[in-house]
Amino acid sequence: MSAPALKLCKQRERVGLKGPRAPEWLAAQGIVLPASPNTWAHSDTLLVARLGQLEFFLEATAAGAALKRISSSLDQCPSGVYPVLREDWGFLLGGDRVHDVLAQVCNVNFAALPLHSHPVIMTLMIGVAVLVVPQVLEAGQGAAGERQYRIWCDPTYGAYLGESLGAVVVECGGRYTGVS
Amino acid sequence: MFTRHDSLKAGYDVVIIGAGGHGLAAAYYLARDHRIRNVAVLEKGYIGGGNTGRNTTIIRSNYLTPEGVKFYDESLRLWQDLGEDFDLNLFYSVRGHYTLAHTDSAMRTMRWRAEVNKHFGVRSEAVDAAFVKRGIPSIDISCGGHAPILGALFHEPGAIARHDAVAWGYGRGADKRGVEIHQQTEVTGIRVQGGRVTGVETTRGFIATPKVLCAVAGFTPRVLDMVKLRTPIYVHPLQAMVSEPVKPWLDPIIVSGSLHVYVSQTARGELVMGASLDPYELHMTRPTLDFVEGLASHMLDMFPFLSEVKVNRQWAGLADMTPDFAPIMGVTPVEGFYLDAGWGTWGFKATPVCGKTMSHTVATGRNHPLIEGFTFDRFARYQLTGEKGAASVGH
Amino acid sequence: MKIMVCPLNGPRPVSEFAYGGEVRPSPDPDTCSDTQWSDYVFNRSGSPGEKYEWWCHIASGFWFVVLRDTLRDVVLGTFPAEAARQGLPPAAGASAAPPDVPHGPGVPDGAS
Amino acid sequence: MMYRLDSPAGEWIDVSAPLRFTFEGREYQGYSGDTISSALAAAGVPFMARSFKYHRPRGILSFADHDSNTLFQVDGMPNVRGDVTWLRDGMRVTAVNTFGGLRHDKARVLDRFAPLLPVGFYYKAFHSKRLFPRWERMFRALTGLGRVTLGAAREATPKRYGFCDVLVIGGGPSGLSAALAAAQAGAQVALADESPRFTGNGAPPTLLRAVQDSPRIALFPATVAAGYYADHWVALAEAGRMTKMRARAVVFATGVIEQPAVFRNNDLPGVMLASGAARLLARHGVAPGRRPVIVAANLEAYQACLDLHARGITPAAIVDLRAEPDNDAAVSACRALGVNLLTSSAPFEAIRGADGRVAGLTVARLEPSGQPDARSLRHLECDAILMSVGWAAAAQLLLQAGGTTRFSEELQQFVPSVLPAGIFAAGRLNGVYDTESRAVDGRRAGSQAAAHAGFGAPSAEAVARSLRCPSHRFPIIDHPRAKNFVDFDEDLQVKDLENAAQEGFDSSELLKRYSTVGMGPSQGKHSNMNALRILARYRGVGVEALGLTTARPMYHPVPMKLLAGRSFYPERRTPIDAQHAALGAVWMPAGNWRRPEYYHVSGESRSQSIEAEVHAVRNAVGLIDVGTLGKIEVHGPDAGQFLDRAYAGRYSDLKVGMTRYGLMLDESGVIIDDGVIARVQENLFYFTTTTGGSATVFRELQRWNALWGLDCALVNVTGHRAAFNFAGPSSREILQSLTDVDLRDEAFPYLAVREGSVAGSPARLLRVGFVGELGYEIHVAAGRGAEVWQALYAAGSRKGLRPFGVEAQRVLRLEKGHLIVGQDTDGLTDPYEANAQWAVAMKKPYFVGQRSLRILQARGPRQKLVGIEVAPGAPLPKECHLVIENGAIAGRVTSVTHSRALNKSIGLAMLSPDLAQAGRDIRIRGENGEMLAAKVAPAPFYDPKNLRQKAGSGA
Repeated sequence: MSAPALKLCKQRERVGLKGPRAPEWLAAQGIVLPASPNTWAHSDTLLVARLGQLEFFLEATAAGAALKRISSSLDQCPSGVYPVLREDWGFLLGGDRVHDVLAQVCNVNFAALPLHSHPVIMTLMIGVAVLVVPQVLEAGQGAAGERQYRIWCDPTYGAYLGESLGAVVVECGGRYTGVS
Repeated sequence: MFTRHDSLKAGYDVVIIGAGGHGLAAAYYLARDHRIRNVAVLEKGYIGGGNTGRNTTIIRSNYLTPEGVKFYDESLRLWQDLGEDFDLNLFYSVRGHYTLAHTDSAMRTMRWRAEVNKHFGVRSEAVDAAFVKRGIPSIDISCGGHAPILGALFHEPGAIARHDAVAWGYGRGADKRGVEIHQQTEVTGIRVQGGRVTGVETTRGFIATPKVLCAVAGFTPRVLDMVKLRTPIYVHPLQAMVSEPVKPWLDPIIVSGSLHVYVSQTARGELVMGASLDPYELHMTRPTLDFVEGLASHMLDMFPFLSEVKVNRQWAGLADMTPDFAPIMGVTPVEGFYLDAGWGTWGFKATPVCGKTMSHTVATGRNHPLIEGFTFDRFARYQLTGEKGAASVGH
Repeated sequence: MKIMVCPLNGPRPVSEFAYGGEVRPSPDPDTCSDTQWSDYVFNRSGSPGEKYEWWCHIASGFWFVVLRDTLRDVVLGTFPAEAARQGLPPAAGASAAPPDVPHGPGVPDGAS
Repeated sequence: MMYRLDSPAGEWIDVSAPLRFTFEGREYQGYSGDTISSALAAAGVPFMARSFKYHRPRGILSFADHDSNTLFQVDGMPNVRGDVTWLRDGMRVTAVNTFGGLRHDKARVLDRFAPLLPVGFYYKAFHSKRLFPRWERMFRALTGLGRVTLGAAREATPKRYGFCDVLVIGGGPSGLSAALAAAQAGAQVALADESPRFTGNGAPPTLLRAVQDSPRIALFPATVAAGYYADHWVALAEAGRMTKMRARAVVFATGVIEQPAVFRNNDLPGVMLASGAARLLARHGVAPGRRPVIVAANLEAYQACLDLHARGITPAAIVDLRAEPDNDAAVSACRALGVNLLTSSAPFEAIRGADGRVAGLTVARLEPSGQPDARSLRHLECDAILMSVGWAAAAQLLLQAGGTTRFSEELQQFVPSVLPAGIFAAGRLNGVYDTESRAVDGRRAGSQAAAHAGFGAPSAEAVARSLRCPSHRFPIIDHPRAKNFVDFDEDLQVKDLENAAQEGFDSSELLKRYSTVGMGPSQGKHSNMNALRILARYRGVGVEALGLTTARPMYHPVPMKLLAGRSFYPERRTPIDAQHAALGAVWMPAGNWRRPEYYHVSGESRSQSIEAEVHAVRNAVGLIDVGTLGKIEVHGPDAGQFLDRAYAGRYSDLKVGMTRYGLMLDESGVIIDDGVIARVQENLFYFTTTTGGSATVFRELQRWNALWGLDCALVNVTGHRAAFNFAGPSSREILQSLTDVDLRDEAFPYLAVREGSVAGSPARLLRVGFVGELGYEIHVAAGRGAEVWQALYAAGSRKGLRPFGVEAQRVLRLEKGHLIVGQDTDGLTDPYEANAQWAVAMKKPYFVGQRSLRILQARGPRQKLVGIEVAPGAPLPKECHLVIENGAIAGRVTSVTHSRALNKSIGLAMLSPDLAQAGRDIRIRGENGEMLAAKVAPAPFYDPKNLRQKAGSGA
């Protein structure tokens, strides 16, 4: 049992791309693509989220050249593949009362999400558009089986979302480790 | 107060569709001022059961366009004497009306309205935050820090009234003068021959008439379909809510565009509260939770001490919206078919002047001068009347 | 709160969406009369009925077309946005421009 | 007189935990487990409230959440419901709506004027224009109930979304059975019950325990289901928070509400509903009196009699309106007790004793007509009157959910007829009365709800509705001297409703609106049914023919704090927010952004700071954060064509590396937005929108892109890019030291766009002239914004740089005569009126608004935007002051400022076209009505040839 915790993880590297030929181009870069819209996959040291059919959001989950490679080759990518600047603020929300927190800020029933299908959720959280990726910690990653949520938002809403979520987390007995 | 008529006549000089405030006011003035008494008012529900009985009863004339200001100012003038005319207490209560401004662009609009109002002799002033605080000492001028109040448009003659009683007063007055009010009588069709109205089909049979006045806020497009006319009118629900009675503490009427709130306190001590339109087209008056949540939250921004005050009831009405936020009134391309529509969220305050001008228009067949800015054909002419002009784009 | 089933994001409360008004065929601006054009710009079929409407899922910026009964607030079906260009089956109560209006392609010359 | 029985005092209270509180200033003692009302009753307080209109003394009526006669002012809180509010130690309780206290309430004289105050009396009096204001002041002083405490702080309570398969509303035998059946079928269940403690309301303890132990049932005790909303969404108002519960199916087991008998003085303290007395007795050990009389019309009355007897209280009599009581053991048991049983008898008048409480009851024989024979009166001594004559279905939520009801003559009750998908009803609401049947009916509804939600198969277990009639068809006794109350909230008597009907308010809706029956805090829970019966009698029709008035939320009134929860206000901050704060920014709201209006420098006034900022831009260099502008990329082969259609100008022919002004119209030809459009690559355009328009413009562009099907893609980088305008004569020189982009005029001319690095960060540079000086908009990734800003600031501050805010920018752009969409234009302004036709390319095949512009060209402008100069020495007019010509409104000032650079007051104005020639004298009505002289003047005012922003390297 652990109290809910909200962590700001801004510094991770990420890129986005979209366009009619984005899927094939990414595949050509050796990236494993999530098969269906609004799902995610792990590829090398990358979290790859598919937003709709033709847009992708990639974040480095650990140090590795993969993301650098993608972003540099994006500069001279062919027509039909377009870079999307992603300066999002990213948060990590976990702890066993995490759903008490989420229930106060978002209308999506996260507790009921089928995690095996690797869902990516685009929704509004206290009025801000967010991208949410739920994950289950494997053994050795802290409390095994515990749910964690990666949450990204437009950077200009970052401070507001962080402070507001943080307040709810604290009320639920947890803590917000702010700007890192 | 009203006579129950068991049967409809075969024909009337004028048929008015809708026994709300507007329809009954037109009937009243037709009978009183134009001596036209062979009139039937047809109502599919009950007297005043539409927006007349659902609105938040605010009466003001602080509009933006000259057309609007002159029109509503005349309405206010008529309101003053209505109670005595009717020998019925309408609780017409002058409370003063604040339209709060939370941004400098809103402040600019307030000054614009104030200047136009004053030009036509309407008592409105653009005032600063200190003035607002003096007028409403209990208000949190910072609105919880979310939307500090910079100032307001203060409109001294702003008033409220007992909304149902207005329909009853006009209804009784018309009834006294021989007008027939038929409730539970729905119009199902309108007969048009050679471009002119010849009668209406109802759930109680056909009635011959050369003149039909349509005053059915929220249902206008359905009636227009019967005469094959197209207008810009689209229908959205508008919701409101009322609190339990508490001892009167709020004297003026408060409106905030940014917070989407309008509120006044009735003589019974209830707070009557409204907000902006529902976001999409709908022809049912179902209430939503989002509405009470948002409105309660904004109320507490302005008046934090109301935390424990309870909301007793919420309801909704159907609003005829137009692109320029001005009504559509007067003659139409169908001879003998007259329109009093497009009242959006502001029809109640116009009840008397609509009765006056529409009765004149129906009686003479020519638009009353006061409604020239609201004609049916202004859109085809690209001659809109920009009450929406008050709604500047935010910066 | 009303639930809307988004073709991309699945069932979500209507508060997650922006309403874009009725999908209305535009007359051909080059051949239609001023009257026909002003009718298109300003007039609406305001009566309740089954109408095709634009809706946008705000968080994903995803536009799609909804067939909705505006009398009962019941969603009867959803369609990809392209359908608005490629043509939708007629709906009861949907906006019909007045007769004999030449209809525009809705796409610029040369575009597929 | 009520009193507390000796222990066992009642199942809820703990006699070992006394609580002290005051009522109307006097100290009393109750126990933990008491509610305010039960403690007052136990303390023998004669009456607790004054009525709304006549200020008659009132006591407990229903002892349920909907008793409007026991609302209190508690520690500054208005309208606290004493029946269900737990007593706390030290509570300060007073009655609401009294003048000079409960006992000596000055307003009690109104009761004597009652005959002068018939229904709607206030419509018929006091409406002379002259007198109304005075009368209204008096009226407003009298009305209302509790008093708000002005200045009390806001209480922010949490709100949360909840989810379940089956929501059951009502925790009685049927509700519990429904919940259990649904859970057993595998559904996740939520069970909401409004009573302050979750006790099963008469359900067998085993059932209660099974529910409490079920892991699949989430209990919401002391929770009011306040409203049903679309798609099975129910607002659950708990003690300190609201849960917005989304269910797949809902079971309504909301039961029935006991109804009073209507007879003269039926509102005296001591007259109450038998079910209320039973609750007081069982939960709090409070006896209704020592010699109560029971007014009966159903079997429950006899059970009440037995319950009282079991606690040592023997009723003086049972007065049964019926000729024949039910053929039931309970009846014979009462007979056996020797209780005086009067049949075909009616309460004619309750007698008020010296202390204001009920002291007796006059009973009349009922004639076959159902009305009393006033010649056959007999008197009964008693100290309480308990009414058990019938029930009304608590169908409000069911009706909100779209269910319909019909009136059952057999049951004298509205019962569900048609239920929408996923909606189920059970128990007494469903007309099923005895306890076992209610359990069966609950199981049936629960399993059907679970099946609807996808769990198990629906039960076919059917149960018949009650065979006996639990409600009397007309428990209303006329009396020549009236005071026979139908609505206790609104003090409405039988004759009030009859008079209203007589005046033509003879439909249930009109009757409600005119008489206000059912409009008080208890929402007609005790009055609507009897009012309908009275109206039906008047109209000579059945209750069914009249129907119920529309049921709307809230079921019980809900505090605004629960509905509001915490208010969340999304606020946007640019990446430079912290730097602005450090530099002394004075903030102004811009949409949901906060932007520096200007930077405060100690020793400077607001206007001095703004002037200094302007001066810096004109003479050295200034730096402004324009990150709030919408920033959009459009990629792809058709990008140019897309912009050609979306904007009024032409962009497909724009050279790579160049920018062009963009004007956006709606289909009616009205200006809705503007910005700068840059062609960065052949297939990549980058452009800006106004701050206020960014979100809506991007959304609209996305729709057009979907509709037009062009080969291009839109990317919104508004929040992902920081942007500054670095402007002033020395901007080039300073910037060159920080960038690898060749800034020489020949390499980077006016209106060009370049990419390179600034202060080590990849950047887009746009050479624009909004403020009318040599200047560069610098766009970098948001994450790099702060450091690039710092670098520019550091490099500039050695050369007289000032950061400048929105106000200075307004002055600067006004000196250049640039319009701001929404300030200098309004909701109807077209490009010709705004003098922006130069930004319109009519020859294009199509753009949004083009067809309307052709019509508008023919119509001609209704107004014209022009520059103006205020006569030297004249005071500065304000924005939106009017231009007056021959006593008529001829336009308005849209922007105005004093320009130090030009040493005169300049502005923009929307004028009627006939005034809009340069040099034309105009008159502006100033702040106090004085007329200010001005003239139409050509813009730009400052550097008319735009040499400064075009300045070459040498400049």
